[in-house]
This record gives sequence, C-alpha cells and structure tokens, in this order.
Amino acid sequence: MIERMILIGYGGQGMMLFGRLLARVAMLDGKQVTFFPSYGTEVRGGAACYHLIVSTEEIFSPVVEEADTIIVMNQPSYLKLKNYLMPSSHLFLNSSLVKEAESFGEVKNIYRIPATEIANELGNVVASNMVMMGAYNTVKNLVPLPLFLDCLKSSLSGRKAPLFEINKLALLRGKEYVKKVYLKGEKTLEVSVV
Amino acid sequence: MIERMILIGYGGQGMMLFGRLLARVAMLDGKQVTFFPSYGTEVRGGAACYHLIVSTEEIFSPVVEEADTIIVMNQPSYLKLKNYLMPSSHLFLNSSLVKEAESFGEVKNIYRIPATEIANELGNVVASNMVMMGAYNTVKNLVPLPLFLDCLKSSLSGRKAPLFEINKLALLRGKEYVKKVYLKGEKTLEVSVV
Amino acid sequence: MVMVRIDKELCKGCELCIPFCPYNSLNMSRNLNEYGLPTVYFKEGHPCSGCRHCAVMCPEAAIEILE
Amino acid sequence: MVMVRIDKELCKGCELCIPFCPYNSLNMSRNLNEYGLPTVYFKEGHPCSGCRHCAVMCPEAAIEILE
Amino acid sequence: MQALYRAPETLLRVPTHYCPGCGHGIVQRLLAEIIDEWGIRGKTIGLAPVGCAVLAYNYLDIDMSEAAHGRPPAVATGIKRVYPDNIVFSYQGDGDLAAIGMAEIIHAASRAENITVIFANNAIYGMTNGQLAPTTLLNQRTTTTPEGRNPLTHGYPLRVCELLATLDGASFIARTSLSSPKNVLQTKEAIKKGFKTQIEKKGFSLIEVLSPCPVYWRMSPVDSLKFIEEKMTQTYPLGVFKDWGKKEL
Amino acid sequence: MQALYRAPETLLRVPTHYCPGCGHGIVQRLLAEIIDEWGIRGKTIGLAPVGCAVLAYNYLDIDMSEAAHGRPPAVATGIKRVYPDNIVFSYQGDGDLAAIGMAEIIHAASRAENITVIFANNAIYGMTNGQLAPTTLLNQRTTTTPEGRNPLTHGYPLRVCELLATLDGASFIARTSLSSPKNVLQTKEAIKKGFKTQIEKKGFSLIEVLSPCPVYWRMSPVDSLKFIEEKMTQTYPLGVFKDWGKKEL
Amino acid sequence: MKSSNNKKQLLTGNEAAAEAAILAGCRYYYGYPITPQNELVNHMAIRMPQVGGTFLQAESEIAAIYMAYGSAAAGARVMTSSSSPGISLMQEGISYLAGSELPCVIVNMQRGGPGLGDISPSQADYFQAVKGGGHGDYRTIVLAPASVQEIADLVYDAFDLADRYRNPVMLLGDAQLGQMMEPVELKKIPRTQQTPRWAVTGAEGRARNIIKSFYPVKGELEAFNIRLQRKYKVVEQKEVRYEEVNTERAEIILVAYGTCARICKEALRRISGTGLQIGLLRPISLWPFPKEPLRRLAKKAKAFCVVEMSSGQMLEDVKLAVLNRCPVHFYGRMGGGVPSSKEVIKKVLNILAPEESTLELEMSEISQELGKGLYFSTIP
Amino acid sequence: MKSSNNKKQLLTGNEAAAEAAILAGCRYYYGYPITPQNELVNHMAIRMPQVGGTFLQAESEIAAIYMAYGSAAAGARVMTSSSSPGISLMQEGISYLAGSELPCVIVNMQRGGPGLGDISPSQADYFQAVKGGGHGDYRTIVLAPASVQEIADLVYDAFDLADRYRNPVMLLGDAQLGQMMEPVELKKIPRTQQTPRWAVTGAEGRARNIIKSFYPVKGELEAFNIRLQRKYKVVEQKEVRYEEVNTERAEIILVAYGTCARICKEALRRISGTGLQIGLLRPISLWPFPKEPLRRLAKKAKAFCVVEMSSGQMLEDVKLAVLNRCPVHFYGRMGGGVPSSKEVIKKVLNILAPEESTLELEMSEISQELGKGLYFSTIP
Ligand SMILES: Cc1ncc(C[n+]2csc(CCOP(=O)(O)OP(=O)(O)O)c2C)c(N)n1
Ligand SMILES: Cc1ncc(C[n+]2csc(CCOP(=O)(O)OP(=O)(O)O)c2C)c(N)n1
Ligand code: SF4
Ligand code: SF4
Ligand code: SF4
Ligand code: SF4
Ligand code: SF4
Ligand code: SF4
Ligand SMILES: [Mg+2]
Ligand SMILES: [Mg+2]
Repeated sequence: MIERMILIGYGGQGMMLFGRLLARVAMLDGKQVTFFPSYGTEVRGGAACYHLIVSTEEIFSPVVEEADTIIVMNQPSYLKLKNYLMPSSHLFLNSSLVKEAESFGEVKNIYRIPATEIANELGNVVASNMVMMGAYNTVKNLVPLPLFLDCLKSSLSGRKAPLFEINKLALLRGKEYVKKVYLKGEKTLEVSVV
Repeated sequence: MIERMILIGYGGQGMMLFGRLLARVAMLDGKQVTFFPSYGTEVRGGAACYHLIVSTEEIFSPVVEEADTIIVMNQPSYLKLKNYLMPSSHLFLNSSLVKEAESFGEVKNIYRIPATEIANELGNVVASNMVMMGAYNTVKNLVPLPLFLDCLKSSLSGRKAPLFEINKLALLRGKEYVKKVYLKGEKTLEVSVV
Repeated sequence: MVMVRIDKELCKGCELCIPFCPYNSLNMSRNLNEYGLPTVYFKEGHPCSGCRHCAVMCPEAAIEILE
Repeated sequence: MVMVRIDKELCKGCELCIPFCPYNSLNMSRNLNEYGLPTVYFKEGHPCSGCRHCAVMCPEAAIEILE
Repeated sequence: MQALYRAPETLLRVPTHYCPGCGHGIVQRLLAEIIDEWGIRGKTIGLAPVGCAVLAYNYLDIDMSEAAHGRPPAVATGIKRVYPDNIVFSYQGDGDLAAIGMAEIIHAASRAENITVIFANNAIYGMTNGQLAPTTLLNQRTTTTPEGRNPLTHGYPLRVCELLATLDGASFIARTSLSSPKNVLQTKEAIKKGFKTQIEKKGFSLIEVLSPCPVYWRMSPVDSLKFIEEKMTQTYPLGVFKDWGKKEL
Repeated sequence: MQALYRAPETLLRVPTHYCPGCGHGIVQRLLAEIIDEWGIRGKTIGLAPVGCAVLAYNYLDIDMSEAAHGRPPAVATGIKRVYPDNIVFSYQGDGDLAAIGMAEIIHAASRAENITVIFANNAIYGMTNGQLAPTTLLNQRTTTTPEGRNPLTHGYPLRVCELLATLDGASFIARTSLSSPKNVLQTKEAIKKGFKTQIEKKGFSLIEVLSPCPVYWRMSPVDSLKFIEEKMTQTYPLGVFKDWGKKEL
Repeated sequence: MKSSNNKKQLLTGNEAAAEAAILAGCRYYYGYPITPQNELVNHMAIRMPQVGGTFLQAESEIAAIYMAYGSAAAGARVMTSSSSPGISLMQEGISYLAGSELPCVIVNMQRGGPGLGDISPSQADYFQAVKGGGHGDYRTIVLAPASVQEIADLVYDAFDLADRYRNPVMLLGDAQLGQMMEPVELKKIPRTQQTPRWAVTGAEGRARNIIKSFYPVKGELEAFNIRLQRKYKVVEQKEVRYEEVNTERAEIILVAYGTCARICKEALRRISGTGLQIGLLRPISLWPFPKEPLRRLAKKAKAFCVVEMSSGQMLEDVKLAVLNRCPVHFYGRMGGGVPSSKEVIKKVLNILAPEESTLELEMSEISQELGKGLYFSTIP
Repeated sequence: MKSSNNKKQLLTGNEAAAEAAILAGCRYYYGYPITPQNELVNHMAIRMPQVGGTFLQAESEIAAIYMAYGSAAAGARVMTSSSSPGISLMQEGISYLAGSELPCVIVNMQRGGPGLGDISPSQADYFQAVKGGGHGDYRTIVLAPASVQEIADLVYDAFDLADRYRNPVMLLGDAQLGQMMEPVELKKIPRTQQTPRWAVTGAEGRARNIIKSFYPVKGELEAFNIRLQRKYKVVEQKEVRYEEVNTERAEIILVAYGTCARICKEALRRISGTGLQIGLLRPISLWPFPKEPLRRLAKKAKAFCVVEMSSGQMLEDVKLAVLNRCPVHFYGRMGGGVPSSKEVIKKVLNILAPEESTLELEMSEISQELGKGLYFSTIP
C-alpha cells in the first residue's frame, strides 16, 4: 500500500506537528515513511506545505506528484492544491476558512470539516489540526488510533502536557463530525492498495 | 637584437629602479621591452630578482630562461644565479659583497665591480646600482647614455632632485672602473645580434 | 466625531493596539480573516479621542482614524 | 667586567640599540654583512653598566651581554 | 471627514509577511511616514537586509536594493558614493548587523560614511527560526541556547550603540524602543534625526530600535512589549549615545 | 662569564625576514623571553597572522598555526576549545585585526574567549607595501593615501582598545609601545598580564603594541621611535583600558 | 510495533548528519544558521553539551570555517555546515584547509541560487564543490547521499576519509534531503578521536608542529602541490563510490545523484514492466567521480541521460568520462525546481524517439514553459 | 626617440588595468591590498581623485565586492580587483552580482595556492572563474589577456560586456601579467557612464526600481534562472574570442591562455624552421570558451597539448570541446611554477614520439623531479 499526502496551511496552524506525528506513528507501525516540508519561501507567514508518504515498500521519490490525500487548512493554501489532484484523491478542506471558488472536476471524495470552528469551541484554535486528523484517519484508517494517541501524548511532555486532553478531544470531534456528515454509518474506507 | 637580463639583489639595493629605468629608456629608444619582478616570496627582506628583455622584435615569453646578462648585487643572490647562465652570458658581480665560492665553468665574461665600495665613497650606498649600470652599459652598450641620463633626471624629481648628481657620478665611476680594469682601451663590445 | 476604521484584510490580530487605548475602545473579534487569523474591531459607540495610540502601534498600518 | 657581543650575521644595522646606551658605547661600523647591510659594534674600551637597554631594543636579538 | 491618521502613501497596501505583532512592521511604517512627511520619496534609497525584513522592498514604494547577509553598510557605501546628495539608509537586524556584518558596520561608522542605519534589535534570529543573536540577553532561551545564554560558552550580549559611540566617524547614535506609543514616536524622532544628520552631511548615524519578535520570544505580542520595557532595556538602556547636534548647540 | 642578557632559547637563531628596525622582531623576542621565563613552551600554542609577521613560526620554537588574513581569533577559538588548559595566543597586525578581521576580534572578545591577542599596530600595511590601515593617523601618507589620510574619504583612525574595552567579555585590554627600553619592558609586563588572565581563565585579553615600520613610514628606525612617542601616542594613548585584576584587588 | 523499525529514529537529514557526526567521534561543531540546514545547527546545540562536546554558534560562516580550521589543527574531529550562500563564504577557508592538509567535514544543504535565491532544493553548487570554488589546485572529497539513512552513513565515513587523507570532505545534500524526515538506524560503532602526531597541542617534550599553507621558498609550493596531486590520485583510485540499478541490460542509462537519483528510481519503478530498458548510475562520491563505471557502461548503452537540479553541471563530468563513445542527454530543473518522475520518463521517451539532437544541453520543457514570454531585459 | 613608441607608456599590467578602467568611464573603484595586484590598488588611489572618481580602500575583499555591488546597483561603472585568496572571499558577492544582474568588472591576478600559497604566478583559479566558485547556476564572462597591452584593451571591453549583459566580467590575469611592465598605448576612446534605467537613483518622478536576487514565490526563481541561461546562450554565441597561430598546417596544436600562451609562442619561434608543424590556439575569452574553433581544428590536427600553470583545469574544457576526436595531452606546472619554452618543446617532441600514453593528466617532468622523494605523510 502507499498513501501519498499533501498537508497545507498557514504557518501557525500546526500542520508540521501533524505531519511529523503521523510519520512517526506510521514508522512505529512498521511502514516506510518520508515527510518533508516544501515551504514556498525563506520568509515567514506564507503557506507551509508538507509532503508525506507512507508505504509498505521502499519509497523512492519523496515528492508527492499526485496525492492520494490532500488536507487544506486555509484560503491561500486552497489556491495551491490543484496541481496535486487526481480523480481518486481524497480532499479534506477546513471549511471554516476555505471559501471554495471553483469545482474540483472529477474529484469525488471531498470532506468539508469546520475544523477551526470546532477547535475554537474547544477553546484552542490550534487544535484544528487534530480535528482534521480525526476526520482524516476515520476516513482512510492510515494508522492505529491508540498508537497515534500514545505518540501524541509523548510529544506533549512537560509544560505542554495539559494540552493532551484538548487535542485528544479535538481528534474525537473530527472523527464524530466526519462520521456524522459523510460516512453516515458506512464502514470506513479501506486504504487503497496500489 | 635581443638582450635578456637578470638583475638580482637585496630588497633595498635599488635594482627595481635600475630595471625600470633601463626598460623605459629602451622603450623610448624604440625597442620592445618587458620587465618584471620575480620575487621569491610575499615576505620582506629576501632576494629580489628582475627579468628584463629588450628586443627589436616582438617579445613572446617575458621569462628569461637563459640570460645574456646577469647582474648580482650581494651574496645570497649570488647563490641563485646559476640556473640562468650560458657560456656566452655576461656576468656582473658586485664584488664588494659577493664572495665567490665556485667557478662559473665556461662563462668568460665576468666583471667584478666593487659597486658598494665605490658608492660608499661617493657617500650614498644605494647608488651602487648606478655604478653597476655604468659598468654594464659600457660593456654592452644597450642604451644611449644621454637618453638614460635624461630619464634618470626626470625620475628624480622633487625632493629627490639633489640625488641626480651623485647618481650620475656613480654611473660614470662604474664606467671608468670597467674600462680601466676590463676593457683596457679596447673598443667596447657591440651588442650581440641574435 | 472620531471614527476608527480597521482593515480586516491587513489586521493580524496582534492586539498591540488594544492596551494603549485610553478608552478601552478596541477589542478582539472571534472572526478570522482568510489566513485564519482573528482581527480587532472598534467597539461600536465607544469613545475615541483621536489620540492615535492605536495607529502608532499597529505593525500592519491597518488602522485609519477619521474625524 | 661587562662584555657586549653583537652577532654580525644577525645584526641589520637598524641602530635602535645606539641611542639608549647611557655610555654611548655602541656605534655603526662601515662593514657590511653578506646582505649588504652595515652592522653595529661595541666601542672597544668603552664602559658598559650591563643595563641591557641595547638588548631590550634589538629586534634581531643580536646582542648578548656577559659579565 | 478628515484623517487624523492614515497609512502613509509610501507604504504599499499589501499584507506583510511578518508574524502578528512583529516590530519590523512598525519601523517600516515609521520610515514611510517620514518619507511622506518630508516629501523625500524621490531621493531616498533603501537597503533591505537578509533577515525577516528581507522583503521590505515589497512594502516601501521607493528605490531599494537587496544586500547580502551582513553587507548593507558596504552596499550603502557603494550607492552613497555615487549619489552623495541622496538619502541612503540601510535596514538591518541584529544577526545581520551585529554578527556577520560587524566589520562592515564598524568600518562604515569609522569612515564617517554619510548614511543612516536603522538597526532592529530583536535579540534573536527571526528568519532562521529563533537562534542566538549577539544581542540575545543572558539566560534567554533560543533554539541554539536551549538552556539559556550562558556567557561562558556563548559570550555576552553585545551593545552596539556603546561600541559604535567610541568611533570618531559616528555622529548620531541612539537607542529607542517600540514598547509604547511614546517610544514608537521617539523612534520616529530619532530616525528623523538620523536622516537630518545625513542630509547635513555630518557623517554616520545609527538608530537601534528594540523590537519585538513575539514568535521566537514565545510570548504574546503584548507581553513582548513588557519584556522590552522590563528586561531588554536593562541590558540595552535607551538614550542618545552620540550626537553631533549637541556639540553644535 | 655569566649572561646578563642572552637571546631566549625559544627564539630560533636564524636571520629574520623583517626590515631593519622593525618592531615585530622586538615583540617576538619578548614572547620568547616570557615563554622561557615561565617554562611554558610545552603548553603554548601560537597563531601567526598574514602580514609581515607571517613567518613568526620560523622564529618561535613552539607549536604554531597559520591563520588566514583576519581570522586568527577564530582559529585560536577552535584551538582553545580543544585545549582549554593550554595558552593560546594570536599575533596580529592592524590590517589583519582591525580591517578584515574586525568581526572576528570583536566576537572573540565579546565571547570572553579565553585567549591572548598580541596586536602589533604599526598604522600601515607592511607586507603589501605600505597601504592605509584602519589605524593610520590623520594626514599620514601611505601608498593609498598619497596626499595623507583625509577623514572625509578614508575615515578616522580606529582605536581598537577603546572599542574592545566596551565589551563585557574583554578582561584585560592595554596599549603599550616599543619607543624606548622602558616601554618595551612595559610591553613585556602587559603580555605577561595577558597570559596570566588566560591562565586564570578570566577571559579575553589583548595587548596593543605601537610598533615601528620604518620602511613604510619612510623614516629611520630611530626616528620611527620618536614618531611613536610624539605622534602616534596622541591618537593612541598608552594605558590599561580594562583590567579584571583591578576589580579584584 | 514491527520489530524492523525498532532501532530506528525518525530524523530529518540535518539531524541525522548531526547524530552521525557525534557517533563518529566529532566533538566540535561550529556553525551559523541558514535555511535549509538550521535543524543541523539547532540539533547540535542540544546534543553537543549532552555528549561533552563543544557547540559554538559562530558570528559568520567565515568564522565557523576558521574555528573548524583551528580545532582541526588541534587534531580534533570537527564539523561545520551551511547552505549555498554560506558555503560560498567558506571558499577561502576550504582552500586553506586543503592547503594546510587539515581534516574537516563540511555539510552543504544546497538551496536555489544564484545570490539570495530561495530555500528550495538545488544541485547548482556541484561545480563549486567538485571543481573547487576556492583558489588553487586542491580537491575536496565530495559525497552525495540520497536518503536520510545514507546521510548518516556517509557523514560517519566522511570523518574517516578526512582523517585518512588529511583533507576536507564535503557532504553535498540539498534542501530536500536536509529537511526530509525518514527512519534512520545509527548502526555504526561509536568512535573516539585519537590526536594525530602532526597536530598543534603544545610542544611538550617533542619538536614543535607547524600548521601552514605558506610556501614562500621558490619550488617548495610546487613540490607541495605535486604531493597534493599524488594524494588526490590515490583518492581517485581508492575512494570511488556509486550505485548501479538495472544497468545490465539498459539501453538508456540515467545518471543522477542525491534527490534526483531517487526521482529517477521512481521513474524506473513506474516504467518497470513496460519493456523499456532503462538503468541508473548513481554517483555517491562526486569527487572522485565514477569515471570508470561510466566508461564501461558507455560500451554497451545506447545513450546516457543526466538528470540534475541545475543547468547541467555534473553533465560535464559525465561527458568527460563518456567522451564521444555514446550520446549524453540532459534533463535539468533549476532554481528550486525539482524534476518529477513523469518528466524524467517523458525525457527518456523523447530520447528513444530519434529526431532529437544529442549532446547539447537541453532545458527541460517544463522549464521552457515557465520561461516563456519572459522579458529579456539585458541585451540592448 | 623612435616615433612608434611615442604614445606609449611603460606600465605594469596592474597599472594598465587601472588606466583602461578610467578610460572606459569607470569612476568607482573599491579594493583591498594583496600581492600581486597591489599596484592596481595603489595606482587607483592616485588616479581616481585626479579624474574626479572615487577610490576607496575597503576593509576587506568582502566589503569591496559589496561596495562594488552598491555602485553597480546605482548604475555606475565600477571595478574591484584582488588575487586568489581575496577572490575566494568574493565568491558569494559574485554570485549575488550575477543573481541581481549587475554589471561589474573584477580583476584576479592569480597567485599560487591553495591556502596562503605564495605570490608567484598561477592559473589554478580557472575552475573558480570559469565554472563559478560561488553558489548557483550563474556564469561570469572571463577574459584572459596575455600582455599588458591586452590587459588595457580587455579591461576596456570588459566594461562594455558587463553593461551589455548586466553581468559580472572577470579579467583573469596572473602575478606575472600584473607585475610585468610593457609599453602600452591607451588607444580607445574615453567613455562616460550613462545611468541605466533600472538603477536605484531615487525614484524621482518614476516607478521605483528594485535590485534583488531573491525569488521566494514558487516558480519565479526557476523562471529567472531560465532567463539567465538564455542570456548566457547569447553570450556564448556572440562573445567568443581567441587567437590562432600557425594552426593551418599544424600537427600538434598547443592550447594555452595568458602567460602560458606567450611561452608557447616562444616555443613556436624556437622551433620555427625545424620542420615541426606546431600551432597554438589561445583562448582569450575563457567563458564563453572557444569550443567551435577547437572542434574545427580537431578534424585535422593529430593531437592537442594544453599548457597551463595548474594541474589541468582548462584541460577539461578542451577535452569537452574536442571529445574523442583527437588526443589531448597536457603539460602543467603548479604552485608558482612557470613552464619554460624548452619544457614545452620537450613535451611536444615527446608527444610526437608515440610511446606515450594519451588523454591522462601528465605531470611535468620537472615537477616530477621536484616532487621526487617527497614525504607522503597523509595516508596511514
Ligand atoms: C551568508 C548567509 N548566511 C546566513 C543566512 C541565513 N540567514 C538569513 S536571515 C539570518 C539572520 C536573521 O536575523 P536578524 O538579522 O537578527 O534578522 P531578524 O530576522 O531577526 O529580523 C540568517 C542567519 C543567509 N541568508 N546568508
Ligand atoms: C584574504 C587576503 N587579503 C589580503 C591579503 C594580502 N595581505 C597580506 S598581509 C596584509 C596586511 C598586512 O598588514 P598588517 O596586518 O597591518 O600587518 P603588517 O604587515 O603591517 O605587520 C594583506 C592585506 C591576503 N594575504 N589575504
Ligand atoms: S485613537 Fe486613541 S482613543 Fe481612539 S481608538 Fe485609537 S487609541 Fe483609542
Ligand atoms: S495593532 Fe493592527 S494588526 Fe494588531 S490587532 Fe491592532 S489593528 Fe490588528
Ligand atoms: S648594556 Fe647598557 S651600557 Fe652596556 S652597551 Fe648595552 S646599553 Fe650600553
Ligand atoms: S638593535 Fe640589533 S639589529 Fe639593530 S643595530 Fe643594534 S644590534 Fe644591530
Ligand atoms: S520571526 Fe520575529 S522578527 Fe521575524 S517576522 Fe516573526 S515576529 Fe517578526
Ligand atoms: S614592512 Fe614594516 S612591518 Fe613589515 S617587516 Fe618591514 S618594517 Fe616591519
Ligand atoms: Mg534579529
Ligand atoms: Mg600593520
């Protein structure tokens, strides 16, 4: 199996953390993995874009040319995703911030998650990344959730330990939301094997 | 005709000035000329070595591989001249400072001029270079002496103007010395045409 | 009357304008601009002396003060 | 008795040693060393207190003072 | 209605790339205000550094040139020697000016180069993610001093104004801060004095501005201002360190 | 007979490449004397600069390394961090230290790098034939200031001790001269104090030595000493500019 | 948790370089921040104090390389790192290291240039690294990893090579390799440094040592250069490293290093089963360059195609190795552009269609696309 | 006093470079002393004030190149100069100049390296100059004079080329050319500088100008690089310069530039009349390199022999041009060694005697002599 992902958002939206965590969990789960940031620029404030590949086979090119999954966190980032789309791509949009301006042609699997709103309700706007994670993993089942939570916990050590609960909650809310709105009791999708 | 010269001495002995002057005079006399310093090192105090070529034809290599004339001003420099000698070379030694330790094989034309002593007697040790010039040009007749004196004069302008007379005198003493000791009334040599 | 206008697309919600207002007339809104950043707003009806403290502190030059 | 020895091969004739001798016991010779440089000599018979001024000033460490 | 405050025309109306609450935005705005007020847009030439302010030319509507990391004073010299009657300023961060560019700034000052340097001291390398700067405070944590700056290993905070004020060629040297509206306005006055120094051909001027970097100080922007007032000014006292004008009065 | 003065053993008995009357020879001899007197040949490591003293390692019988032009403080840092208990000194000229190497010297001092710098200030670039140095006096003629140093074009003489003394990391900063036996002996004392600073791990020490370059000053060696006394010390007053020892007494 | 990944850590290339250096006994690191190698500096700042080593943030890249020069002169294993503009500033220092025969490991995570450029991946410092961006006839051993694991392995080896040949060794990565995270196993044996006898340590009880590159006596510098060249000959004989993939039956052989080599492997995977016979030669040591394998392959291959993130720099070395024996094509992206495996395949198909011209630099089509209609301002 | 030499001055190469720059309208010079180019700095110090120009002794080579960058950005004709170690320090700046498309003339009077080396003549910075010692895909136009007169002529032309292509131009001389005195005639027309419209001058009454090399938006840097490469293609088409001597009937063609080319001419003169048919191709522009003439000659010549004061750097460009069409031999001296015409002749005779191996770098015999018995310390 291979899962090629693009994560993209504003610098402060925690996509780096999200990607690293996912990569780490996949590694511990015995998979091959590459993860790298492809910033546009040396400067602050722009969109940050990450390529993550998880595979059971050796990964050659770490560059995602066509993405199995794209997660988009805000409006400016939204404008940059088109190059990576295939008809079979799964697209996760943070609908709190992304105002869709165009259609995605043949792409069927579009999930609009109001991640920022959900996180805001939990009182921590940065947790929007975990809302997306909850939604994403529920749909694509990339990694075992307990292992993910273990790793999340150990990554939030020391001063940050109190944040674990809110992040976990955000993750569960994302899961609930996507189930309720999109999966409506269906079995979650299997990871596509290429 | 071509005259390939090596001038070699201690930093303070005015060989640079001597060479530049000779080059300039030769140029004004309508000759092709190249002159360059080939110091051993970036550092002070070592022997300074100059290559001067005067020719009626275009000069290709400015490097003197075999010298028609070598002028040596002091002992350490003396040790470095052997590479350049041909049987036909003319060798001018400042016998005040050079203690000859070895013979020069087939080299016939050796002129030992006590240039430092002569200059010292005139009260200016640096004028030893002009003593050598006097001796050299008398033997090899490279440049017209009046033109040389003109150029010497214009090179000693301003504060240095008073030095002209002593330099001129040194030159004449060198001329006299070489005539008396070596040429003994013979006609001075013609410049060899190669 | 003095009016304070804040350009929502330029404001980054840094809050530097807020503490220096002598009338405490500025506040953070929960609205996010397109970057996902919250922005500041002038509390409708609050007084404003036109002292310019807010504008002087604003790194984005997002504040305009009109009289 | 104090003796001052000057190494002719090291001395460069800079004369820095000369003016600081309280007895004016050092002088330039007209002899040149092999570089063509004049060297300094101790005036035979002149006094020397062993004050070391000359040695302290010598850039070439050419001066030795013996007692 | 009439504007009590309106963004200066020389400041282009585009979103900046700075983090929320970054001091660079304030200083740049002040520069634009002065250029507008004095009507000197047509004769001012600016130098953008390599640092968070690298894109300053995207915001200021004047002729500008980039300079490699640390070299704005040299580039400014090259420009100023061609246009001695223009106003040439460099904008530099503390990494740029006080680390890699130390030789250039000292020599520009010592040469009495008739330029104005705006020195944004935020005690950190902003652009490269928060490493130690020469001006980082003792015990301050940065990505390269995770346990805080220890003078035994990383040396002491470097006080640029005090250093440059010892040079004969430096004519106006002042340190201001952005910690309050009053200090921001004083910064503006100091920059004006710097420009005046240059216009009157009095030699080198530098205005050090204590400027917040909330992101790598790991504080809110408002707390950053407090940090400047309470901590930073202890090591870097505000004031005028050299002033040709004083001598003349 | 017993020696009242004999050249130190650490000084190798070879003719130097220096011009007659050059100050470098004196300072080098002093270093060798101290190394002999203190018996520290085995733990001293020296840095030779690029400048007329480039061949210092030909004369001092100790471990030595070359450093590129201006970089002795960086190289010394790299050595000292490996051998914190050795005595590491750099020997530098004014071009080396005060022009191209300005950033390195300031930062070594500000880092309180535990090394000793011997700074031979002869107000000229000796090795490259007498160009302007940062420390060249006003109106002094050099090959690159044929009409004399003019502050409007070439800037002002740079006072290194005064500059470095503003830095917290600098512990012992002194200026001496070679203009008389008394001053030469004081130079020796100052170097000893520098080494002591280092041995006691008190931080950075620098001894600036006003040193004659008769050739490019175009004077006799003896006149050069007068020039130091009468002219050079006006711009560069002798004295101790910073002294940790004083604080402690 | 599968056991195979047990000992692995998920590290960026930059962090892996730091960890491998520590494993190799490097206890002195001097560096200056620059994206995309900041993680290396930052990681060293944390790790060196933990292992009793020295981390020092230098005031500049120039100071960093000369601090490294100092620690190398003192006989210690030492490393510095930077990215393109910073490496340019180190050129004098690298020439001095080579000239003083000092071992030192230098990491360059290349970014887009020239000038300030950008921080995206690039391979446009190949000439600088391999031909020598500094002055004089010197050589730097240049190793080019293609994965985070290989970064770790090659950094470790780099220290041994540097010591064995008393020569600077450069690890030539790029923004992508430096910032990418992959699982890494630090499998080599930890080392401790032995102080070599030539180092300056204080001449206690022995004749003094001198570290220098100055040879002012006529003839000495030439003699020294001859000695250097002999040393380089030995390196060229002994230290060539490369990888071959499917070269046995290949008609077209791709030549690529680092990130581009991985993309070429992806291209190979994509076309496997199509019947196309494409191989890859991946130079691992860029200097010494794997000339012999290329010459060997030139005897049977139909054509080579060099793939680089540059306008064609390694291309010259490939041509020099292959000479006229076989056509050499080129596909390059520049200034932060990273070729895709699709582009590589397209290029290969293009080569197989015989209307193409050979041997001349060909700009990528995508690049031509991008450049279309650009204002060409500079020629009046 | 013969009339032909009437207008001539006896100048060193360094002085001639300075005078020609002034003639070309250069009024800004920034430099830092280093042997063997001190006469250039010193001469500018005297002359610039006389012509109302600016001479400034920078605090370092780095400051010098960036001051030059500033004056270039301001639209002025500007020059800097140095020798090998100083030029290494300028590599970042040269990359920035190329990246910002700024015209600037840089003189390198090469000395022996690596490291501090020596001050004797060398051609070992060829790679640095021609391939680019800085980072990124840029090119510097490199001109190689062989006499003091040609220094004057090429420096003058260098300013035109720099302006025409908005690109740095390097004059690559050596210690010998810089310090040698020869008669020179400054025969070209004096120029005054026109401020180009892209320069930063103060944006009075017009849209602002920006000088930069930073392209942070994805794709822009690549587009810029493509534009640069197109410009370089034009330069390669239009600006190749070289001299041919006796190549018509030559069996062996010497390839040499600068000082070495003169020595080769001496060798040609020495053997004239012996019946040996030897020619010389002298590249004057090193980049763009005269590939085409070499290819043309490769069709009829028996062999080439490259003569350099290096371990064989231009050799690579000759091989790349000639490819396998013809054997390429090499005779080199290093680290301050200057080949003699006798050595060149010996080498040529050697090539004509067929027992020799071809194509591999061959160290000069004299060099081998010197190196004999040298302690090879570095490989344990
Ligand atoms: C030669 C070189 N070295 C390093 C860098 C990387 N770099 C970019 S900005 C910067 C420092 C930024 O710090 P500062 O100057 O304080 O500016 P700030 O971002 O804090 O405003 C560094 C090291 C570079 N671009 N070029
Ligand atoms: C990078 C570099 N730039 C310039 C030089 C040339 N250079 C050698 S020594 C020197 C300056 C010498 O002056 P100073 O440091 O004052 O020493 P001094 O000779 O006066 O003792 C210079 C510029 C060099 N070797 N390397
Ligand atoms: S102008 Fe003054 S009173 Fe008005 S909102 Fe701003 S800070 Fe408050
Ligand atoms: S200071 Fe400006 S950017 Fe910050 S919150 Fe207020 S209006 Fe917004
Ligand atoms: S020791 Fe004193 S008294 Fe004796 S010669 Fe020297 S200076 Fe004169
Ligand atoms: S000080 Fe030394 S070198 Fe100078 S003259 Fe006296 S003995 Fe000779
Ligand atoms: S990192 Fe700091 S200095 Fe840079 S833009 Fe953000 S707040 Fe400003
Ligand atoms: S040039 Fe000056 S500094 Fe150099 S050796 Fe001669 S006197 Fe000493
Ligand atoms: Mg900063
Ligand atoms: Mg000096």
